[in-house]
Amino acid sequence: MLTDLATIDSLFYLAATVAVIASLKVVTGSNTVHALLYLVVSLLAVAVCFYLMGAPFAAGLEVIVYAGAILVLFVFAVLMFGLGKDETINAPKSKSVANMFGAMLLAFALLLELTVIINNAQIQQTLQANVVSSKAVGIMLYGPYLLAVEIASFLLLAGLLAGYHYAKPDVQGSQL
Amino acid sequence: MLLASLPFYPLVSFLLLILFAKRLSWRLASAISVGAMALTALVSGLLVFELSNSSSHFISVDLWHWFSLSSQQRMAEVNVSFYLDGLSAVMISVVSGVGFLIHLFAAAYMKDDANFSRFMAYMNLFIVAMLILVLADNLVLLYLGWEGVGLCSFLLIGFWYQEQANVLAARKAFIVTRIGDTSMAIGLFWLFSSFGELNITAVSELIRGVGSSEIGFSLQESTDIYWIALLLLGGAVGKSAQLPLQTWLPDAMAGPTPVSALIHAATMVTAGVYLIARMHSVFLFAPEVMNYVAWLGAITLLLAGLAALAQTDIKRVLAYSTMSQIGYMMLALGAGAWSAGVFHLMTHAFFKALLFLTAGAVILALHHQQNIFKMGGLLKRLPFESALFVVGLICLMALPGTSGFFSKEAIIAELWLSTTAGPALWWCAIIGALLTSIYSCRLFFLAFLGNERFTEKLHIEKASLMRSALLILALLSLFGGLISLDLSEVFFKIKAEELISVNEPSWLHTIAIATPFVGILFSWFYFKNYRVDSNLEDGVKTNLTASEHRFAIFCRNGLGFDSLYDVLLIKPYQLLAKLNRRDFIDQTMMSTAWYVGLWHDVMTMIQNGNLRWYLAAFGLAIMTLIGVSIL
Amino acid sequence: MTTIPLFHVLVLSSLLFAIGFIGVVARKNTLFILMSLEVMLNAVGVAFIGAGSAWQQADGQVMFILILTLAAAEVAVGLALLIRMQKKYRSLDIDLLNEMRG
Amino acid sequence: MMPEMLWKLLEITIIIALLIPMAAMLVWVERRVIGIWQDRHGPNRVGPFGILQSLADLLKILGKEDWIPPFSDRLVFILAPIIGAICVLMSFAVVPFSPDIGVSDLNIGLLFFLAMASLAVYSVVLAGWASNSKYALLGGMRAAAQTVSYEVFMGLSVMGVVLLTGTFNLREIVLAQSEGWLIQSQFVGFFIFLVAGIAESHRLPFDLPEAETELTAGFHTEYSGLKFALFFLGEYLGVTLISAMSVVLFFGGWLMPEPLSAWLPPLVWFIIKIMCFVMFFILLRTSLPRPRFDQLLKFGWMVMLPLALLNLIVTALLRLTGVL
Repeated sequence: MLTDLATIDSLFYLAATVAVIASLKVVTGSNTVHALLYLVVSLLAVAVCFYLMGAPFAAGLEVIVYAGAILVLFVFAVLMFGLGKDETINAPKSKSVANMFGAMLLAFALLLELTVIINNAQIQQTLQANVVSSKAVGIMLYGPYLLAVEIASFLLLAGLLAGYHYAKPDVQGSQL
Repeated sequence: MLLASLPFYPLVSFLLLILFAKRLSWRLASAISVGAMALTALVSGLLVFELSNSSSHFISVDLWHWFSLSSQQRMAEVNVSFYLDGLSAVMISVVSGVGFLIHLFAAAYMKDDANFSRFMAYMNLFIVAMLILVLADNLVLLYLGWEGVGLCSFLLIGFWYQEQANVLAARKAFIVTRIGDTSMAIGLFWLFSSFGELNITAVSELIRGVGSSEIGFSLQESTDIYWIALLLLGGAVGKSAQLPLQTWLPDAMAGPTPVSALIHAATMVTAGVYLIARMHSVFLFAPEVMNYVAWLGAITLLLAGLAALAQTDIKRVLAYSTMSQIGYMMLALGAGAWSAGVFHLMTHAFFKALLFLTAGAVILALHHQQNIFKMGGLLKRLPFESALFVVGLICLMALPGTSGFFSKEAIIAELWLSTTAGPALWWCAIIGALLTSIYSCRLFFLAFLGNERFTEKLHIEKASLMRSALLILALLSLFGGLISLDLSEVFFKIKAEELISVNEPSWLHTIAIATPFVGILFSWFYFKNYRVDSNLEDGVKTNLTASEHRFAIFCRNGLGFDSLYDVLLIKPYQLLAKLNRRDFIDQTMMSTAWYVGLWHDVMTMIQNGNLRWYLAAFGLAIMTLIGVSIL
Repeated sequence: MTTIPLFHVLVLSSLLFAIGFIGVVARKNTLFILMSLEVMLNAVGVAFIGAGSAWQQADGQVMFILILTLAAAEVAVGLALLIRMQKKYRSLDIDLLNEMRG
Repeated sequence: MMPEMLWKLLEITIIIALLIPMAAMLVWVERRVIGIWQDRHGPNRVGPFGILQSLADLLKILGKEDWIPPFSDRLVFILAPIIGAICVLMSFAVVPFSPDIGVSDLNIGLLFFLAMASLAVYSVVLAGWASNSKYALLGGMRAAAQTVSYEVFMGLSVMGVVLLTGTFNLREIVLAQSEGWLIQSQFVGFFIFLVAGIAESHRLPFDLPEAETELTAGFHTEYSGLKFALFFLGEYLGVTLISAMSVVLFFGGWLMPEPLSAWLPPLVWFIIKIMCFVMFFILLRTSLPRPRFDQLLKFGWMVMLPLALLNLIVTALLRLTGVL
């Protein structure tokens, strides 16, 4: 079986690298659908990381909900409403790094600071492959986090209503 | 209790009219206001009757405790309480009686005005303030009424506030009278700090007591009294439009004519006379000030008469005439002829109100034409109004038998022998009377005789309401002199009059009676071209114009007082204000404004509506926060 | 047992977060901004799961589930708004939506 | 350690080697069965009973030009069929074929299956988009809407099974049915799962994304050659997968009641059960008309969702009260 320590570690780092590269491609890409695909790849890589970190349930959710539903929604919207079409018109004229320089500087500073903080915290823990069972998650969800679950459900309801309201065609308008 | 209720009828009417202003119909609004005035007049009549029948010579009522001026309990109390004696009885009968008639007239006169209710409400409020002024038993309450009438005067002069001239006139009246009021307020402070009392009766008794006693006043006290009297005189001068502060009154004629009649002829402007008469105890012990009062009155009398001679506006003639008649009253007061002054106040109220109201009727008939050079020949066209106007004028000129004759002769008679006046002032009064008759004749000739110099068709109002008011006033003017005023109980004499060795010359009375006739005779010939119907000559209308002589223009402009004040006061003040514009405090204020403006600009720049900018700022902020926490 | 230190997981999370941040700030296309937001949310999820795993607590996964619901709602509303925007402006340029400036 | 890994690799290879020909054979089986059902012969020329028909088809497809339309998005166009095939094949990793055979004994096997099913939609959607043709695009969009909708009910319907067995591990789910198949209590869940499964694998009557009467061939209109074969493979593997999952989840997997279980090895029983379901799918194709797209979605959200929720609630209640 694949219980070799080195294998798991290297798998994790591989997945992490894939995730980072794919995310970079998402951010820098100009083709909407390609970017979405890279995003899917990034999410899958993160899901692998989750699995390797001992959270298989979260990994499953990541793939099913994130990659399988939320991003499909993205793709669907892009296809149906032609959202991908205007990139060529409104994208920054120069695709050079200079265009993103300010943001990159900011992000780099942020990253540096975060790393320094995390480093200063002297975290000694290593991840444990012991699976945190989905049962424990469920007990948590319907125990101490019950209120949060209710709020999340309201949030989803709000999202549903808002999505319906904004996306429906104007009744009094000429379209439809 | 009847006394206490007196100011409340117009007050209630005022509140009703102000609250329901435009929702009231003309009929209802006039019924409320005129009804309230009728009630007031009735009640004051009852009160005067009661006073004359009662054994004591005053009625007083204490309504409620207002405040105490002294820190000790129940010391120098200022209460809302009313005090009615002979002097205030005269005043309330004038205020409520003439006020009622003018209300009656005004209800008809202002019928078509859009803000009729507001007008009547102000009029009622004025009556309230005037009654408080007159009935107050202490000087603080009197001052309240004093400022109240000033406020109403301001509101009513500026009643047609859409016209710039009216607003300016209202502002001028307010500011100029404010100077007098300030002086009066200082006088009140001084009075309180010297004598520790503001109740009129108490003050009077205190001063009389000390003054009549063997010891007399100390040097300090007599100086105090001198200054107090002078400061109070300042207040009176402001309110009554006497010499240095007279400039507001002619401009105040911009207000509606009933206002001119009520406030600027019959009642409010005589408040200064009332104040001096009321505080006569103080003045008696300041003979120098009495002398000033007399001279002030005399000079005002002459100058105003001179100015009236050159006016072209019918209401301004009457306004200067009012000024000069109040000069008479001041002269009387200064000469110690208290009763005569107050008597003249009353008769003057009658005939001046009549003159103003009649002039108003004429102006209305001529479609708001006020220039007498554009009138003429109205005797034939408006016989009723002309007759009433003549009645008013002969009273003003003091032809024998009229009310003006009685009061004016009473004044003139006392002048020669008065200790604070004398022959010089007597001659002033005679010359004043001469001037009065000359400008009266000029006015009459110009307006009512000669050829018609107006083109529009006359607008003849036959409102019985107006006419009945005018008729009653005319009767009062003619026969008001028969009312015998005995105010000797009110006015205090220092000591039994010494027999004056010098007897007055025998020709005095003859001259005094003859003077108006001399004036009329003079005018009859001098103003011939005003009088004769020049239409007949060649059938061509010769247009009469006012004299363009420099002196005439100088007189017409109020003897240059306005320009004098402009140079002396307004220009320097404006210069100072201009210089003071960028002083330290202003700069501080402006720097605050600049600072706020600066931040406004910065915030506007930040709020550029660009989402990515916001996000970047957000990220920068987080970065800074984390950076700070690391360091 | 693995020997992956939590530190590395948190660095991965920060890295993803920073990348997402770059995308949100630098991109003009609103669709890309939304996608970058997803990357950022995901980065937070990584941190939660990593911590939960390090301490063997289920709370991390609970938080991740909540983030998931948040993302779902956000995408629903965001995409609907995007469609509206496309209809109105014929473009997805976020800089066009600067009418609310001060 | 190494032999263990080698053995695993061998197992994976054998499974794939069996599955792909099986899927290929299904093409012949389907055509043949439909032919018989419709009172005609079907393919019967190549080999005995035409059994080599699939081989011939394969040769023909391999011999065709692998054309990539110049107006398409090349990368995505190539990627799309691969994604589809991989997703389905990956799903088989968690299917327990028999007590000993099965690639992975994953503790979230059921979730893995659902995850792969939801990823499979990318294949269709991306194919539709990359083709840059309106038929393909419409097919792709239909596939997206249909799959996302029915995925929800599929997930909800199997939750009843998870409730009763208490695990996501498919092997344990099978073992939990030794006392009795879950179809006894979960027939509603099974019905929903079956319908959702048909919709997920775009089989008739729910083949709206490739409805040939409306969209020519839907999302794979522009595809040809090997890539087309991959789609075909994916579809038939999908059918097999849904059948296998139905068997695993509701019909006891390799398990059989006492006397029957001894007659044949478990793997054979499992395959027989799968075959029954495949037959059922094929016959379904021949016998049902195709609904309109809006009817499909309406049916999903109006009927299936409440039904799935009701099933879940009732199961939970019965579980709580100890009936099940």
